[in-house]
Amino acid sequence: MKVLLFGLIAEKANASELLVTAASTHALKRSLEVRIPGLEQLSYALAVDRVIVHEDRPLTGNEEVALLPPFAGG
Amino acid sequence: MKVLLFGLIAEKANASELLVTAASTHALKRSLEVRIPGLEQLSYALAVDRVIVHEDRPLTGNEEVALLPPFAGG
Amino acid sequence: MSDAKPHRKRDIFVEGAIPPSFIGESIAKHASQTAIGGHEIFLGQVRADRIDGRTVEAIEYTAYRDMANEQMTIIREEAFARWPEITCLHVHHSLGTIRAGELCFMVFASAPHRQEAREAVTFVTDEVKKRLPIFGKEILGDGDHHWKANP
Amino acid sequence: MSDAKPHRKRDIFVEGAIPPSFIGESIAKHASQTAIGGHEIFLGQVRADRIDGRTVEAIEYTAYRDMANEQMTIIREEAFARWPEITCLHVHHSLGTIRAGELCFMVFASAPHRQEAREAVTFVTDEVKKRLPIFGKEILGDGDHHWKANP
Repeated sequence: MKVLLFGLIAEKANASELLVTAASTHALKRSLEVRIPGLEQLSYALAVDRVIVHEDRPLTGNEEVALLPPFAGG
Repeated sequence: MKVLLFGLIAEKANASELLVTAASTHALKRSLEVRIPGLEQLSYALAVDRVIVHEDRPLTGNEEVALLPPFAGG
Repeated sequence: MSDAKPHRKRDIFVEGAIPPSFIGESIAKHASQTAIGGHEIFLGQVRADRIDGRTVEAIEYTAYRDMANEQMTIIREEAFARWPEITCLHVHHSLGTIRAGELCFMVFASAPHRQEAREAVTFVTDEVKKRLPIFGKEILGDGDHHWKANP
Repeated sequence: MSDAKPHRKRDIFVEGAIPPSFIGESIAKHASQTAIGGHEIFLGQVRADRIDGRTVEAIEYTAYRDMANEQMTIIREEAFARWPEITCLHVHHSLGTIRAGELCFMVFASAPHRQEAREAVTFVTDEVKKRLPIFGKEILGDGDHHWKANP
């Protein structure tokens, strides 16, 4: 599935999206923490279909998934 | 002394100032309540030199005195 | 910024309504002050209230101008003492006939952070309504009038 | 007023800084709404903060635009539910490079009475900062950068 990256995370990954295969949100995080250097040390949130998800949740591959570094609006 | 009148009080007195002789603020109020019809029934404040005065205070006649109906700014 | 000095004598009153473009121009003047992080603005607009079945078409404002400006200086000093981070505080009030839908009052504070600016605007707005000798004659549709009184 | 309807889909983002004249024009559009008694406006201005001895010259804003607009719709609905008297609520945020001294954020509420407008602006400002996925890259004088994070 396609994962959207923003801000500091896009900078660290040197990409604004990545293609990742994962069956759940926690599996996705583990996979991304391997692929993006320094992600594990960052404070970030995972959004599934534009809503932040904290718990582990199955993924079908059709969701819109995004990695969000700290917000800075305003 | 000259007494400045504003708003509703100026309207009731049909004047924006009155000349009154009084030795104290309470005496001034009594005198004005005789001269301005309906003043006694109104909520109003007396300002001496642009500061509201509640207590009885002697007047020399050199003060700037004003009768103030309720405020409506903003 | 001259307006950061609480002691200068100034006149808050303007003849007629405050034009919306004046607010835009006031905002634009702060672009060189790069320590500012937030502006808070309150604008009072004349409301077409219903009074005994009649509609307020305009408010005719008068003031005891010298006393109002002296009270404003005191309120300004209190605001700068309570929120010392404020960089600017601008207050204007209309005199004369202001029609429903027009602006009659502006309180505008700027500060590095939004909380100080917001609290200062709230305080100044409330105190102006309470302490400034400004009088408002509401002109009703039938030619009658009603004297406004703040709560 | 279309902006009183909380359910319409809208985009809060504008490319570049918000021009001060835009605020004046927004205010002017409310003159026909004679039930309004007060407007409260918060404006965010990019601050030339010092970071490790270097000065912030600009912030480059990006956003997860679809999610931010969806979150804004939710915040807007919450605001209209809590302050049903509000007649208008306008929110804009900049994208792209905004230099120190320029405006990047506007929250503008109108209501019959000032308290509702003020509380709504405070709520919306705070919630936008907390809940909207907007990212800010602070461009420092020496060419380096720093990623901004709201508290």
